[in-house]
Amino acid sequence: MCARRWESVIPDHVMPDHEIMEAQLPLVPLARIHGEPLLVLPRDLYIPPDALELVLETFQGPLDLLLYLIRKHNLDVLDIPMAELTRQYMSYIEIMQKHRLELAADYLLMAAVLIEIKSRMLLPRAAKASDEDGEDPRAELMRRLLEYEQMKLAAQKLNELPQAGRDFEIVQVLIENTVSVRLPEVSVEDLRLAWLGLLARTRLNMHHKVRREQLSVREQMAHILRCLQGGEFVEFGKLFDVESGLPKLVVTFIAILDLAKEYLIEIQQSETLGNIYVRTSRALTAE
Amino acid sequence: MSAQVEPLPPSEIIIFPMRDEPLDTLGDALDTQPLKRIIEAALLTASEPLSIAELKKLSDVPLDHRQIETLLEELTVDWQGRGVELTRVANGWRFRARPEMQPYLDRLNPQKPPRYSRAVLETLAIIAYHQPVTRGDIEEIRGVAVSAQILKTLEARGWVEIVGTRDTPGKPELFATTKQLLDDLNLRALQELPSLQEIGALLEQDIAVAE
Amino acid sequence: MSAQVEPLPPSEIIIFPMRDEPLDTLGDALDTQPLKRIIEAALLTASEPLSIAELKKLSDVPLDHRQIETLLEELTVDWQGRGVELTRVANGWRFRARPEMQPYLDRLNPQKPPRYSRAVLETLAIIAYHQPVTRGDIEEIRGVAVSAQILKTLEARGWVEIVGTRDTPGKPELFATTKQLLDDLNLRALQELPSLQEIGALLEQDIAVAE
Repeated sequence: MCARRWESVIPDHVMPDHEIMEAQLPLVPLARIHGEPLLVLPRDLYIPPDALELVLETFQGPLDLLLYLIRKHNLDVLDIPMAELTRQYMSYIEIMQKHRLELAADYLLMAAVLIEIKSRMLLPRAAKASDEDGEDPRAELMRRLLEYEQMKLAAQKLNELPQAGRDFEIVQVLIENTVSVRLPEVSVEDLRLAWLGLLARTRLNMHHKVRREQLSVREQMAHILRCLQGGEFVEFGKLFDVESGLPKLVVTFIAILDLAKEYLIEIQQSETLGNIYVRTSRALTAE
Repeated sequence: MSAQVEPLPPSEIIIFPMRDEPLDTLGDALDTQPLKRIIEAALLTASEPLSIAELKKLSDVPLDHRQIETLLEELTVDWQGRGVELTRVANGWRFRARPEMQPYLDRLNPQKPPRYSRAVLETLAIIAYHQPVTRGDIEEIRGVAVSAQILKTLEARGWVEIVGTRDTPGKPELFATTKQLLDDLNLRALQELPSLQEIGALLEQDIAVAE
Repeated sequence: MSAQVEPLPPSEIIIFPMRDEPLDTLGDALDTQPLKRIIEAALLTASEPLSIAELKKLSDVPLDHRQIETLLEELTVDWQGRGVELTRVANGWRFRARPEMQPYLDRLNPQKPPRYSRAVLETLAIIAYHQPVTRGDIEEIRGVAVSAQILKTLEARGWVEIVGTRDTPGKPELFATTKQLLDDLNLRALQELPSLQEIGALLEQDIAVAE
């Protein structure tokens, strides 16, 4: 009664892994041998050598091979004729070895298990045995075959579920990043921390005795350089903003002297008591 | 100085009830239409499914679970008869093209995600139905060694993850499936996978007959 | 057994003219509504803009450029007043979120505002406190090379500018901070920056505490 069911599931056994999906469809060639589609499974062990290799390589392991044999020979998974199954299994192992297919140790281990079960079945069963002794030696094998069979079918079912990207597409509409380009923000605190980091690294604090006033001199130095950016001589007096108050005038004067000291500007006076002119050194070098 | 875009009040984006509309037609109920459009835009642009908790963040006023769900149900209806539908999956809600659209969409994008070998699929099935399992458990069921590559393939796809170790010698890692797997299969929960009873019904029958 | 979905004729997906509708209302014109839905689904799922040539592939019957364009114009109108719009770009058509949606969508993916690297911040601090300085000066203080990229970043931001050159071999350029920086830091003058003495004191304190 199991035979019909087994038969209907056979084809996927012989398919290369990547074609499992197609294997489910009727009339899709199981394989191509010399360009000819192979539509039906070989009925017995006589299989064209190329196809055989294909068949043998696609077994997922000894359990898979055993299930195949059970179905192929209409054996009952719950009442396995061990002698017959072991004979079939061993003949496959021989063929695999003959074709120098890589035989995983798992296959040989299973062969040992089969022979062991077979031999235990030959022993007369004790009439009144304990539960353990009385258990069918095939029980464990049956349990494993059924469990594997179930997962094999589950794998097929999973693969049949519609899958994102394969059987349906996910909607994803663009959000343009250009809509708002975010620039990093910097705070005074960031600058303070950056400086702190510098100090910690270089121990600059040992050498720099920078006073608050000096920062305004520095700022004024940059300001003067900006004023001179045209490259033309600018009258000395024009660099001073008379209305900004005495402290600022002093700072400006110190800034001009510092700039001259650092060779950033050139100061010229063509005649005694004549007008003093200032220009950037860059203008000088450009000449 | 910053290029930040000020959030426009929703009323400026979407048609709002007219000013001269009698107030009582609005009643106490919030006008949720602008929010519905915002939720729609969020779901259309999201790269992952959005949960109701996330969707709540889109509202300027606090809304409860039920109100968001009502809007999602309305959206589902709005999209009926279109090529795209709003669906609920494990991680929340998302829009997807209906599977019937696939043959057409395939014409534009012939690239397909990888098809997995039987070894990978069987490993996935064992993890899905027996989780959490160790590599040893999987090998026991399949009857063969499971290569590290197979598990890596499933992990890389985001379908399987390590959820812990078993407290036995060697502390083997325990594998389980992810919500991502359910999302990719458009499912809400593991229970929506084909049931083992369904798959195993015939096998059990066998056992019953044999006994 | 297979998960392949047979392409449904579009008529089964979308409302088709009723059978008893008089034939002449259809006239010679093709009923393009099912195709419109397919195009919509394709545009919503595409990761790149789709050209009219590509969109043509979606139709089972050959259509001309103009017919596709008409459908795209119809779709544009259909999507008016929504959070997402159909737009034409250089290499085709695509849906995108309306800019007004951005503030809402940002709530779902709060992007951390980008930060400048320590190298950039230190360079800026050195220019602010020691201006005018050359790249060489900055390198001396930082103790490492300063890439041109760092200075370009600060110049592009409008925070730093070249104010001259130093009259030494190589004529190195002198960098200073701009008024823009003061504005962006909400300062009236550089003197409002924390004084170096204060900062130094803080550090010595730290060291004292640490020791």
